[in-house]
Amino acid sequence: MQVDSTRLLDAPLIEVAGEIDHGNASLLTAAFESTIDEGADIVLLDLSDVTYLDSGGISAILAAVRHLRDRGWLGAINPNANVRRLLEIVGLSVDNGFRVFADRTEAEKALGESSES
Amino acid sequence: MQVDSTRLLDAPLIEVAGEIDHGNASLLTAAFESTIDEGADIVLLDLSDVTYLDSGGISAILAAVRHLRDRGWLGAINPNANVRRLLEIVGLSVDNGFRVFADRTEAEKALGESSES
Amino acid sequence: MNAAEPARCMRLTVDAEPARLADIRRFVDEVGTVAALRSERLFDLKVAVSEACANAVEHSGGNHAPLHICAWFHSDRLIFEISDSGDFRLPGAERRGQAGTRGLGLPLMAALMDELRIQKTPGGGTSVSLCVRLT
Amino acid sequence: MNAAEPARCMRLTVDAEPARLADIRRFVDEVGTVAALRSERLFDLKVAVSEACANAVEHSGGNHAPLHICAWFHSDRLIFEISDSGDFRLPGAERRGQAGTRGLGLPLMAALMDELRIQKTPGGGTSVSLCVRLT
Ligand SMILES: Nc1ncnc2c1ncn2[C@@H]1O[C@H](COP(=O)(O)OP(=O)(O)O)[C@@H](O)[C@H]1O
Ligand SMILES: Nc1ncnc2c1ncn2[C@@H]1O[C@H](COP(=O)(O)OP(=O)(O)O)[C@@H](O)[C@H]1O
Repeated sequence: MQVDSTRLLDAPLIEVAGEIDHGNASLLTAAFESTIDEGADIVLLDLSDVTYLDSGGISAILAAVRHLRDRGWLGAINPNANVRRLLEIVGLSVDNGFRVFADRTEAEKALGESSES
Repeated sequence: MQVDSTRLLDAPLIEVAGEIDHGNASLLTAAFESTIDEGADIVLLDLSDVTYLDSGGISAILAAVRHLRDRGWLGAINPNANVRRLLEIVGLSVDNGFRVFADRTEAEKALGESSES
Repeated sequence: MNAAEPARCMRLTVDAEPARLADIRRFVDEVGTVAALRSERLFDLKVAVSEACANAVEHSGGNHAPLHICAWFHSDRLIFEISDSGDFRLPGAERRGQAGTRGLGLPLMAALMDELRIQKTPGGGTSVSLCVRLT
Repeated sequence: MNAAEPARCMRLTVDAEPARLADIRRFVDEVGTVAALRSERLFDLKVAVSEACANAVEHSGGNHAPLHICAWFHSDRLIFEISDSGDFRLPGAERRGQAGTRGLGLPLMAALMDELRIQKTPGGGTSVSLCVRLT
Protein backbone atom coordinates (compact mmCIF):
# COMPACT_ATOMS: atom_id res chain seq x y z
CA MET A 1 0.00 0.00 0.00
CA GLN A 2 1.11 3.55 -0.75
CA VAL A 3 -0.32 6.67 0.92
CA ASP A 4 0.22 10.21 -0.46
CA SER A 5 -1.09 13.46 0.94
CA THR A 6 -1.93 16.29 -1.48
CA ARG A 7 -4.79 18.79 -1.92
CA LEU A 8 -7.88 19.22 -4.08
CA LEU A 9 -8.92 22.90 -4.06
CA ASP A 10 -8.80 23.79 -0.37
CA ALA A 11 -9.25 20.29 0.98
CA PRO A 12 -6.61 17.77 2.00
CA LEU A 13 -6.67 14.77 -0.33
CA ILE A 14 -5.25 11.42 0.71
CA GLU A 15 -4.41 9.15 -2.22
CA VAL A 16 -4.07 5.46 -1.46
CA ALA A 17 -2.96 2.73 -3.83
CA GLY A 18 -2.91 -1.01 -3.28
CA GLU A 19 -4.43 -3.18 -0.57
CA ILE A 20 -5.47 -1.72 2.80
CA ASP A 21 -5.52 -4.37 5.52
CA HIS A 22 -4.99 -4.93 9.25
CA GLY A 23 -1.25 -5.04 8.63
CA ASN A 24 -0.88 -1.56 7.12
CA ALA A 25 -4.01 0.44 8.03
CA SER A 26 -2.02 2.36 10.65
CA LEU A 27 -0.47 4.33 7.75
CA LEU A 28 -3.93 5.46 6.71
CA THR A 29 -4.82 6.32 10.32
CA ALA A 30 -1.66 8.43 10.57
CA ALA A 31 -2.54 10.29 7.33
CA PHE A 32 -6.05 11.03 8.61
CA GLU A 33 -4.78 12.16 11.99
CA SER A 34 -2.30 14.65 10.58
CA THR A 35 -4.92 16.29 8.30
CA ILE A 36 -7.45 16.39 11.14
CA ASP A 37 -4.86 17.77 13.56
CA GLU A 38 -4.24 20.58 11.06
CA GLY A 39 -7.89 21.51 11.52
CA ALA A 40 -9.46 20.21 8.31
CA ASP A 41 -13.26 19.96 8.36
CA ILE A 42 -13.47 18.15 5.04
CA VAL A 43 -11.04 15.42 4.05
CA LEU A 44 -10.95 13.59 0.72
CA LEU A 45 -9.77 10.03 0.21
CA ASP A 46 -9.03 8.89 -3.34
CA LEU A 47 -9.69 5.15 -3.49
CA SER A 48 -9.32 4.79 -7.30
CA ASP A 49 -6.28 2.55 -6.99
CA VAL A 50 -7.38 0.64 -3.90
CA THR A 51 -7.94 -2.99 -4.86
CA TYR A 52 -8.74 -4.35 -1.40
CA LEU A 53 -10.03 -3.10 1.93
CA ASP A 54 -10.90 -4.94 5.15
CA SER A 55 -12.01 -3.92 8.64
CA GLY A 56 -8.48 -2.70 9.39
CA GLY A 57 -8.99 0.05 6.81
CA ILE A 58 -12.68 0.44 7.60
CA SER A 59 -11.81 1.15 11.25
CA ALA A 60 -9.40 3.87 10.13
CA ILE A 61 -12.15 5.40 7.97
CA LEU A 62 -14.74 5.13 10.76
CA ALA A 63 -12.43 6.88 13.21
CA ALA A 64 -11.89 9.75 10.74
CA VAL A 65 -15.64 10.01 10.06
CA ARG A 66 -16.32 10.17 13.79
CA HIS A 67 -13.90 13.09 14.18
CA LEU A 68 -15.26 14.98 11.18
CA ARG A 69 -18.99 14.28 11.53
CA ASP A 70 -19.92 17.29 13.66
CA ARG A 71 -18.08 19.85 11.57
CA GLY A 72 -17.69 18.39 8.07
CA TRP A 73 -17.30 15.10 6.25
CA LEU A 74 -14.99 12.55 4.72
CA GLY A 75 -15.38 12.14 0.96
CA ALA A 76 -14.33 8.88 -0.71
CA ILE A 77 -13.52 9.23 -4.40
CA ASN A 78 -14.03 6.47 -6.95
CA PRO A 79 -14.01 3.28 -4.86
CA ASN A 80 -14.24 0.18 -7.05
CA ALA A 81 -17.51 -1.79 -6.98
CA ASN A 82 -16.35 -4.22 -4.30
CA VAL A 83 -14.91 -1.57 -2.03
CA ARG A 84 -18.05 0.54 -2.44
CA ARG A 85 -20.24 -2.44 -1.58
CA LEU A 86 -18.20 -3.08 1.57
CA LEU A 87 -18.54 0.57 2.64
CA GLU A 88 -22.30 0.16 2.20
CA ILE A 89 -22.42 -3.08 4.21
CA VAL A 90 -20.73 -1.46 7.20
CA GLY A 91 -23.31 1.34 7.07
CA LEU A 92 -21.09 4.19 5.90
CA SER A 93 -23.33 5.03 2.94
CA VAL A 94 -26.02 6.23 5.35
CA ASP A 95 -23.61 8.04 7.69
CA ASN A 96 -23.96 11.82 7.39
CA GLY A 97 -20.23 12.27 7.99
CA PHE A 98 -19.37 10.27 4.88
CA ARG A 99 -19.86 10.81 1.14
CA VAL A 100 -18.92 8.90 -1.98
CA PHE A 101 -17.99 10.61 -5.26
CA ALA A 102 -17.64 9.01 -8.68
CA ASP A 103 -14.61 11.16 -9.52
CA ARG A 104 -12.62 14.27 -8.55
CA THR A 105 -14.90 16.55 -10.57
CA GLU A 106 -17.88 15.48 -8.44
CA ALA A 107 -15.81 15.98 -5.28
CA GLU A 108 -14.76 19.46 -6.42
CA LYS A 109 -18.39 20.37 -6.98
CA ALA A 110 -19.28 19.27 -3.45
CA LEU A 111 -16.35 21.25 -2.02
CA GLY A 112 -17.63 24.34 -3.84
CA GLU A 113 -21.14 23.85 -2.42
CA SER A 114 -19.79 23.31 1.10
CA SER A 115 -17.72 26.52 1.01
CA GLU A 116 -20.70 28.56 -0.28
CA SER A 117 -22.93 27.53 2.61
CA MET B 1 -36.74 -7.91 38.12
CA GLN B 2 -36.93 -5.44 40.98
CA VAL B 3 -34.60 -2.46 41.47
CA ASP B 4 -34.34 -0.50 44.74
CA SER B 5 -32.10 2.45 45.52
CA THR B 6 -30.82 2.88 49.07
CA ARG B 7 -27.46 3.74 50.70
CA LEU B 8 -24.58 1.97 52.40
CA LEU B 9 -22.63 4.44 54.55
CA ASP B 10 -22.16 7.41 52.19
CA ALA B 11 -22.50 5.49 48.93
CA PRO B 12 -25.60 4.91 46.84
CA LEU B 13 -26.53 1.22 46.85
CA ILE B 14 -28.65 -0.30 44.10
CA GLU B 15 -30.34 -3.54 45.10
CA VAL B 16 -31.54 -5.77 42.28
CA ALA B 17 -33.54 -8.98 42.57
CA GLY B 18 -34.47 -11.44 39.87
CA GLU B 19 -33.32 -11.79 36.27
CA ILE B 20 -31.63 -8.93 34.43
CA ASP B 21 -32.00 -9.28 30.66
CA HIS B 22 -32.32 -7.27 27.44
CA GLY B 23 -36.00 -6.74 28.16
CA ASN B 24 -35.61 -4.98 31.51
CA ALA B 25 -31.99 -3.75 31.74
CA SER B 26 -33.15 -0.19 31.03
CA LEU B 27 -34.43 -0.08 34.65
CA LEU B 28 -30.90 -0.76 35.86
CA THR B 29 -29.48 1.85 33.46
CA ALA B 30 -31.95 4.41 34.84
CA ALA B 31 -30.94 3.61 38.42
CA PHE B 32 -27.25 4.02 37.57
CA GLU B 33 -27.87 7.26 35.71
CA SER B 34 -29.75 8.91 38.54
CA THR B 35 -27.02 8.08 41.11
CA ILE B 36 -24.29 9.21 38.72
CA ASP B 37 -26.19 12.41 37.87
CA GLU B 38 -26.30 13.14 41.59
CA GLY B 39 -22.51 13.17 41.49
CA ALA B 40 -21.65 9.84 43.11
CA ASP B 41 -18.05 8.69 42.59
CA ILE B 42 -18.63 5.28 44.09
CA VAL B 43 -21.75 3.24 43.42
CA LEU B 44 -22.62 -0.14 44.94
CA LEU B 45 -24.71 -2.81 43.27
CA ASP B 46 -26.05 -5.63 45.43
CA LEU B 47 -26.39 -8.70 43.22
CA SER B 48 -27.20 -11.19 46.04
CA ASP B 49 -30.66 -11.88 44.67
CA VAL B 50 -29.81 -11.73 40.97
CA THR B 51 -30.28 -15.19 39.46
CA TYR B 52 -29.55 -14.30 35.84
CA LEU B 53 -27.68 -11.67 33.87
CA ASP B 54 -27.02 -11.31 30.13
CA SER B 55 -25.36 -8.71 27.91
CA GLY B 56 -28.36 -6.41 28.36
CA GLY B 57 -27.41 -6.07 32.04
CA ILE B 58 -23.69 -6.25 31.35
CA SER B 59 -24.00 -3.28 28.97
CA ALA B 60 -25.72 -1.29 31.72
CA ILE B 61 -22.89 -2.17 34.12
CA LEU B 62 -20.20 -1.34 31.54
CA ALA B 63 -21.75 2.07 30.87
CA ALA B 64 -21.77 2.85 34.61
CA VAL B 65 -18.17 1.67 34.99
CA ARG B 66 -17.12 3.88 32.08
CA HIS B 67 -18.65 6.92 33.76
CA LEU B 68 -17.13 6.17 37.16
CA ARG B 69 -13.69 4.87 36.13
CA ASP B 70 -11.81 8.19 36.20
CA ARG B 71 -13.14 9.32 39.58
CA GLY B 72 -14.21 6.20 41.47
CA TRP B 73 -15.59 2.72 40.96
CA LEU B 74 -18.62 0.48 40.81
CA GLY B 75 -18.69 -2.23 43.46
CA ALA B 76 -20.71 -5.41 42.90
CA ILE B 77 -21.74 -7.18 46.08
CA ASN B 78 -22.19 -10.94 46.37
CA PRO B 79 -22.84 -12.05 42.78
CA ASN B 80 -23.62 -15.78 42.59
CA ALA B 81 -20.97 -18.05 41.06
CA ASN B 82 -22.47 -17.95 37.56
CA VAL B 83 -22.95 -14.19 37.52
CA ARG B 84 -19.44 -13.67 38.85
CA ARG B 85 -18.01 -15.95 36.16
CA LEU B 86 -19.84 -13.97 33.45
CA LEU B 87 -18.47 -10.68 34.81
CA GLU B 88 -15.00 -12.23 34.59
CA ILE B 89 -15.53 -13.47 31.02
CA VAL B 90 -16.46 -9.99 29.80
CA GLY B 91 -13.27 -8.64 31.37
CA LEU B 92 -14.79 -6.66 34.25
CA SER B 93 -12.68 -8.40 36.87
CA VAL B 94 -9.57 -6.72 35.46
CA ASP B 95 -11.21 -3.32 34.96
CA ASN B 96 -9.93 -0.76 37.48
CA GLY B 97 -13.34 0.90 37.60
CA PHE B 98 -14.99 -2.26 38.90
CA ARG B 99 -14.71 -4.26 42.13
CA VAL B 100 -16.41 -7.36 43.51
CA PHE B 101 -17.16 -7.83 47.21
CA ALA B 102 -18.24 -11.03 48.94
CA ASP B 103 -20.67 -9.13 51.18
CA ARG B 104 -21.68 -5.69 52.51
CA THR B 105 -19.08 -5.79 55.27
CA GLU B 106 -16.31 -6.08 52.69
CA ALA B 107 -17.87 -3.26 50.67
CA GLU B 108 -18.07 -1.05 53.78
CA LYS B 109 -14.41 -1.67 54.48
CA ALA B 110 -13.50 -0.57 50.93
CA LEU B 111 -15.67 2.55 51.29
CA GLY B 112 -13.82 3.41 54.48
CA GLU B 113 -10.46 3.00 52.75
CA SER B 114 -11.56 5.09 49.77
CA SER B 115 -12.74 7.97 51.98
CA GLU B 116 -9.46 7.96 53.95
CA SER B 117 -7.30 8.37 50.85
CA MET C 1 -25.43 -32.47 12.03
CA ASN C 2 -24.60 -36.08 11.35
CA ALA C 3 -27.07 -37.70 8.95
CA ALA C 4 -26.52 -41.15 10.49
CA GLU C 5 -27.91 -40.01 13.84
CA PRO C 6 -31.53 -38.86 13.87
CA ALA C 7 -31.96 -36.40 16.72
CA ARG C 8 -34.91 -35.80 18.99
CA CYS C 9 -36.01 -32.19 19.26
CA MET C 10 -38.09 -29.80 21.40
CA ARG C 11 -39.53 -26.67 19.83
CA LEU C 12 -40.76 -23.26 20.94
CA THR C 13 -42.25 -20.55 18.75
CA VAL C 14 -42.82 -17.12 20.30
CA ASP C 15 -43.49 -13.58 19.12
CA ALA C 16 -40.22 -11.74 18.59
CA GLU C 17 -40.51 -9.39 21.59
CA PRO C 18 -38.07 -8.59 24.42
CA ALA C 19 -40.76 -9.46 26.97
CA ARG C 20 -40.67 -13.09 25.76
CA LEU C 21 -37.01 -13.60 26.68
CA ALA C 22 -38.03 -14.83 30.14
CA ASP C 23 -40.31 -17.49 28.56
CA ILE C 24 -37.45 -18.53 26.32
CA ARG C 25 -35.21 -19.02 29.37
CA ARG C 26 -37.85 -21.23 31.01
CA PHE C 27 -37.78 -23.32 27.82
CA VAL C 28 -33.97 -23.59 28.07
CA ASP C 29 -34.42 -24.69 31.70
CA GLU C 30 -36.77 -27.48 30.56
CA VAL C 31 -34.43 -28.63 27.82
CA GLY C 32 -31.46 -28.49 30.18
CA THR C 33 -33.29 -30.69 32.69
CA VAL C 34 -34.08 -33.26 29.99
CA ALA C 35 -30.43 -33.21 28.86
CA ALA C 36 -29.20 -33.34 32.48
CA LEU C 37 -26.92 -30.33 32.03
CA ARG C 38 -24.81 -29.14 34.95
CA SER C 39 -26.19 -25.89 36.38
CA GLU C 40 -23.10 -23.97 35.24
CA ARG C 41 -23.47 -25.12 31.64
CA LEU C 42 -27.21 -24.43 31.78
CA PHE C 43 -26.47 -20.84 32.80
CA ASP C 44 -24.02 -20.43 29.87
CA LEU C 45 -26.61 -21.85 27.50
CA LYS C 46 -29.32 -19.54 28.84
CA VAL C 47 -27.10 -16.52 28.28
CA ALA C 48 -26.10 -17.63 24.76
CA VAL C 49 -29.72 -18.41 23.76
CA SER C 50 -30.84 -15.06 25.20
CA GLU C 51 -28.19 -13.20 23.20
CA ALA C 52 -29.20 -14.96 19.99
CA CYS C 53 -32.90 -14.30 20.65
CA ALA C 54 -32.32 -10.66 21.65
CA ASN C 55 -30.53 -10.16 18.32
CA ALA C 56 -33.30 -11.91 16.43
CA VAL C 57 -35.90 -9.76 18.20
CA GLU C 58 -33.96 -6.60 17.37
CA HIS C 59 -33.30 -7.45 13.74
CA SER C 60 -36.28 -9.52 12.65
CA GLY C 61 -37.84 -6.25 11.61
CA GLY C 62 -41.54 -7.03 11.33
CA ASN C 63 -43.65 -6.55 14.45
CA HIS C 64 -44.46 -9.74 16.25
CA ALA C 65 -42.68 -11.83 13.62
CA PRO C 66 -42.43 -15.36 14.96
CA LEU C 67 -39.15 -16.53 16.43
CA HIS C 68 -38.45 -20.25 16.10
CA ILE C 69 -36.32 -22.01 18.68
CA CYS C 70 -35.46 -25.64 18.36
CA ALA C 71 -33.38 -27.77 20.72
CA TRP C 72 -31.81 -30.84 19.09
CA PHE C 73 -30.74 -33.69 21.35
CA HIS C 74 -27.76 -35.64 20.04
CA SER C 75 -25.99 -38.38 21.99
CA ASP C 76 -22.86 -36.27 22.43
CA ARG C 77 -24.20 -32.70 22.16
CA LEU C 78 -27.15 -30.37 22.52
CA ILE C 79 -27.84 -27.84 19.78
CA PHE C 80 -30.12 -24.81 20.01
CA GLU C 81 -31.19 -23.34 16.71
CA ILE C 82 -32.73 -19.85 16.68
CA SER C 83 -34.27 -18.79 13.35
CA ASP C 84 -35.63 -15.40 12.41
CA SER C 85 -36.82 -13.90 9.15
CA GLY C 86 -34.45 -10.91 9.00
CA ASP C 87 -31.19 -10.68 7.06
CA PHE C 88 -27.94 -10.51 8.99
CA ARG C 89 -26.88 -6.86 9.00
CA LEU C 90 -24.10 -4.76 10.44
CA PRO C 91 -24.77 -2.29 13.24
CA GLY C 92 -25.60 1.22 12.02
CA ALA C 93 -23.73 4.38 12.93
CA GLU C 94 -26.02 5.12 15.93
CA ARG C 95 -25.23 1.70 17.39
CA ARG C 96 -21.51 2.04 16.82
CA GLY C 97 -21.64 5.29 18.77
CA GLN C 98 -22.57 3.49 22.00
CA ALA C 99 -18.93 3.15 22.87
CA GLY C 100 -17.99 -0.21 24.20
CA THR C 101 -21.34 -1.27 25.60
CA ARG C 102 -22.68 -2.96 22.48
CA GLY C 103 -21.36 -5.77 20.36
CA LEU C 104 -21.00 -8.20 23.26
CA GLY C 105 -23.54 -10.72 22.00
CA LEU C 106 -21.61 -12.56 19.29
CA PRO C 107 -18.30 -12.72 21.22
CA LEU C 108 -20.19 -13.91 24.31
CA MET C 109 -21.98 -16.67 22.37
CA ALA C 110 -18.67 -17.79 20.86
CA ALA C 111 -16.89 -17.68 24.23
CA LEU C 112 -19.61 -19.54 26.17
CA MET C 113 -20.53 -22.22 23.63
CA ASP C 114 -18.50 -25.10 22.22
CA GLU C 115 -19.67 -24.05 18.80
CA LEU C 116 -21.49 -21.05 17.33
CA ARG C 117 -22.86 -21.16 13.81
CA ILE C 118 -24.54 -18.32 11.91
CA GLN C 119 -26.23 -19.25 8.65
CA LYS C 120 -28.13 -17.29 6.06
CA THR C 121 -31.40 -19.02 5.36
CA PRO C 122 -31.84 -19.32 1.59
CA GLY C 123 -34.73 -17.01 0.79
CA GLY C 124 -33.90 -14.55 3.59
CA GLY C 125 -33.53 -14.85 7.33
CA THR C 126 -30.82 -15.79 9.78
CA SER C 127 -30.34 -18.99 11.73
CA VAL C 128 -28.02 -19.15 14.73
CA SER C 129 -26.94 -22.51 16.17
CA LEU C 130 -25.46 -22.91 19.63
CA CYS C 131 -23.78 -26.16 20.52
CA VAL C 132 -22.90 -27.57 23.94
CA ARG C 133 -20.91 -30.80 24.12
CA LEU C 134 -22.40 -33.32 26.55
CA THR C 135 -19.29 -35.43 26.97
CA MET D 1 -19.42 -31.47 6.54
CA ASN D 2 -21.24 -34.38 4.99
CA ALA D 3 -19.50 -37.66 5.68
CA ALA D 4 -20.76 -39.16 2.41
CA GLU D 5 -18.87 -36.64 0.33
CA PRO D 6 -15.09 -36.68 0.66
CA ALA D 7 -13.78 -33.21 -0.06
CA ARG D 8 -10.59 -32.12 -1.76
CA CYS D 9 -8.57 -29.55 0.14
CA MET D 10 -5.78 -26.99 -0.28
CA ARG D 11 -3.72 -25.95 2.73
CA LEU D 12 -1.55 -23.05 3.84
CA THR D 13 0.41 -22.75 7.07
CA VAL D 14 1.95 -19.37 7.88
CA ASP D 15 3.41 -17.61 10.91
CA ALA D 16 0.68 -15.72 12.76
CA GLU D 17 1.82 -12.19 11.81
CA PRO D 18 -0.07 -9.25 10.30
CA ALA D 19 2.52 -9.04 7.50
CA ARG D 20 1.39 -12.47 6.25
CA LEU D 21 -2.19 -11.34 5.55
CA ALA D 22 -1.22 -10.42 1.97
CA ASP D 23 0.15 -13.95 1.37
CA ILE D 24 -3.06 -15.38 2.78
CA ARG D 25 -5.08 -13.30 0.29
CA ARG D 26 -2.96 -14.64 -2.58
CA PHE D 27 -3.85 -18.14 -1.34
CA VAL D 28 -7.56 -17.21 -1.35
CA ASP D 29 -7.10 -15.94 -4.94
CA GLU D 30 -5.65 -19.31 -5.96
CA VAL D 31 -8.45 -21.26 -4.29
CA GLY D 32 -11.06 -18.94 -5.80
CA THR D 33 -9.65 -19.54 -9.28
CA VAL D 34 -9.80 -23.31 -8.79
CA ALA D 35 -13.39 -23.03 -7.53
CA ALA D 36 -14.28 -20.59 -10.36
CA LEU D 37 -15.72 -18.04 -7.92
CA ARG D 38 -17.19 -14.81 -9.32
CA SER D 39 -14.91 -11.85 -8.57
CA GLU D 40 -17.49 -10.33 -6.22
CA ARG D 41 -17.73 -13.48 -4.14
CA LEU D 42 -13.95 -13.83 -4.18
CA PHE D 43 -13.66 -10.33 -2.71
CA ASP D 44 -16.16 -11.19 0.07
CA LEU D 45 -14.24 -14.36 0.83
CA LYS D 46 -10.91 -12.51 0.92
CA VAL D 47 -12.32 -10.02 3.42
CA ALA D 48 -13.87 -12.74 5.61
CA VAL D 49 -10.69 -14.86 5.59
CA SER D 50 -8.62 -11.75 6.39
CA GLU D 51 -10.86 -10.91 9.34
CA ALA D 52 -10.63 -14.44 10.70
CA CYS D 53 -6.85 -14.49 10.25
CA ALA D 54 -6.38 -11.01 11.74
CA ASN D 55 -8.26 -12.22 14.83
CA ALA D 56 -6.22 -15.40 14.98
CA VAL D 57 -3.01 -13.36 14.68
CA GLU D 58 -4.14 -10.99 17.42
CA HIS D 59 -5.31 -13.68 19.82
CA SER D 60 -3.09 -16.69 19.16
CA GLY D 61 -0.85 -15.30 21.85
CA GLY D 62 2.48 -16.99 21.25
CA ASN D 63 4.92 -15.23 18.93
CA HIS D 64 5.05 -16.73 15.46
CA ALA D 65 2.59 -19.45 16.41
CA PRO D 66 1.58 -21.21 13.20
CA LEU D 67 -1.78 -20.36 11.64
CA HIS D 68 -3.42 -23.17 9.69
CA ILE D 69 -5.71 -22.36 6.78
CA CYS D 70 -7.50 -25.06 4.89
CA ALA D 71 -9.85 -24.67 1.92
CA TRP D 72 -12.30 -27.57 1.48
CA PHE D 73 -13.87 -28.04 -1.95
CA HIS D 74 -17.35 -29.54 -1.84
CA SER D 75 -19.58 -29.93 -4.89
CA ASP D 76 -22.00 -27.27 -3.66
CA ARG D 77 -19.83 -25.11 -1.39
CA LEU D 78 -16.36 -23.92 -0.51
CA ILE D 79 -15.27 -23.87 3.13
CA PHE D 80 -12.27 -22.07 4.58
CA GLU D 81 -11.15 -23.25 8.00
CA ILE D 82 -8.78 -21.05 10.01
CA SER D 83 -7.32 -22.66 13.13
CA ASP D 84 -5.22 -21.08 15.81
CA SER D 85 -3.99 -22.25 19.19
CA GLY D 86 -5.49 -19.47 21.34
CA ASP D 87 -8.72 -19.65 23.31
CA PHE D 88 -11.66 -17.51 22.21
CA ARG D 89 -11.73 -14.49 24.53
CA LEU D 90 -13.75 -11.34 24.92
CA PRO D 91 -12.21 -7.95 24.15
CA GLY D 92 -10.63 -6.28 27.18
CA ALA D 93 -11.51 -2.86 28.55
CA GLU D 94 -8.86 -1.09 26.42
CA ARG D 95 -10.37 -2.55 23.26
CA ARG D 96 -13.91 -1.68 24.26
CA GLY D 97 -12.78 1.90 24.69
CA GLN D 98 -12.06 2.28 20.96
CA ALA D 99 -15.58 3.47 20.41
CA GLY D 100 -17.21 2.05 17.36
CA THR D 101 -14.13 1.25 15.35
CA ARG D 102 -13.55 -2.25 16.66
CA GLY D 103 -15.74 -5.30 16.74
CA LEU D 104 -16.48 -5.28 13.01
CA GLY D 105 -14.78 -8.59 12.24
CA LEU D 106 -17.36 -11.12 13.42
CA PRO D 107 -20.42 -9.21 12.10
CA LEU D 108 -18.63 -8.70 8.77
CA MET D 109 -17.81 -12.40 8.47
CA ALA D 110 -21.41 -13.33 9.25
CA ALA D 111 -22.80 -10.73 6.84
CA LEU D 112 -20.50 -11.65 3.93
CA MET D 113 -20.53 -15.44 4.21
CA ASP D 114 -23.34 -17.94 3.74
CA GLU D 115 -22.25 -19.53 6.98
CA LEU D 116 -19.85 -18.66 9.79
CA ARG D 117 -18.88 -21.23 12.37
CA ILE D 118 -16.69 -20.72 15.45
CA GLN D 119 -15.59 -23.83 17.28
CA LYS D 120 -13.50 -24.44 20.34
CA THR D 121 -10.87 -27.01 19.54
CA PRO D 122 -10.86 -29.64 22.30
CA GLY D 123 -7.56 -29.14 24.08
CA GLY D 124 -7.47 -25.37 23.46
CA GLY D 125 -7.56 -23.22 20.35
CA THR D 126 -10.18 -21.73 18.08
CA SER D 127 -11.30 -22.82 14.64
CA VAL D 128 -13.31 -20.51 12.39
CA SER D 129 -15.09 -21.87 9.31
CA LEU D 130 -16.31 -19.66 6.48
CA CYS D 131 -18.69 -21.13 3.93
CA VAL D 132 -19.59 -19.86 0.46
CA ARG D 133 -22.33 -21.67 -1.47
CA LEU D 134 -21.33 -22.45 -5.04
CA THR D 135 -24.84 -23.00 -6.37
N1 LIG E 1 -30.19 -12.29 14.04
C1 LIG E 1 -29.58 -11.23 13.48
N2 LIG E 1 -30.09 -10.64 12.37
C2 LIG E 1 -29.49 -9.58 11.81
N3 LIG E 1 -28.34 -9.02 12.27
C3 LIG E 1 -27.78 -9.55 13.37
C4 LIG E 1 -28.35 -10.67 14.03
N4 LIG E 1 -27.57 -10.98 15.08
C5 LIG E 1 -26.56 -10.08 15.09
N5 LIG E 1 -26.68 -9.20 14.06
C6 LIG E 1 -25.75 -8.09 13.73
O1 LIG E 1 -24.52 -8.30 14.41
C7 LIG E 1 -24.22 -7.17 15.25
C8 LIG E 1 -23.47 -7.61 16.48
O2 LIG E 1 -24.33 -8.36 17.33
P1 LIG E 1 -24.00 -8.48 18.87
O3 LIG E 1 -22.59 -8.94 19.00
O4 LIG E 1 -25.02 -9.31 19.52
O5 LIG E 1 -24.05 -6.98 19.42
P2 LIG E 1 -25.21 -5.90 19.47
O6 LIG E 1 -26.52 -6.60 19.23
O7 LIG E 1 -25.08 -5.32 20.84
O8 LIG E 1 -24.87 -4.88 18.40
C9 LIG E 1 -25.58 -6.55 15.53
O9 LIG E 1 -25.48 -5.18 15.85
C10 LIG E 1 -26.30 -6.76 14.21
O10 LIG E 1 -25.95 -5.76 13.31
N1 LIG F 1 -9.51 -16.34 16.92
C1 LIG F 1 -9.87 -15.73 18.06
N2 LIG F 1 -9.33 -16.09 19.23
C2 LIG F 1 -9.69 -15.50 20.38
N3 LIG F 1 -10.62 -14.49 20.47
C3 LIG F 1 -11.19 -14.08 19.34
C4 LIG F 1 -10.86 -14.66 18.08
N4 LIG F 1 -11.63 -14.03 17.15
C5 LIG F 1 -12.36 -13.11 17.78
N5 LIG F 1 -12.10 -13.12 19.11
C6 LIG F 1 -12.72 -12.25 20.14
O1 LIG F 1 -13.90 -11.67 19.59
C7 LIG F 1 -13.82 -10.24 19.65
C8 LIG F 1 -14.55 -9.62 18.48
O2 LIG F 1 -13.84 -9.88 17.27
P1 LIG F 1 -14.06 -8.93 16.03
O3 LIG F 1 -15.52 -8.85 15.76
O4 LIG F 1 -13.22 -9.43 14.90
O5 LIG F 1 -13.58 -7.50 16.49
P2 LIG F 1 -12.16 -6.95 17.01
O6 LIG F 1 -11.11 -7.97 16.64
O7 LIG F 1 -12.02 -5.65 16.29
O8 LIG F 1 -12.32 -6.77 18.50
C9 LIG F 1 -12.33 -9.95 19.67
O9 LIG F 1 -12.05 -8.70 20.27
C10 LIG F 1 -11.81 -11.09 20.51
O10 LIG F 1 -11.97 -10.81 21.88
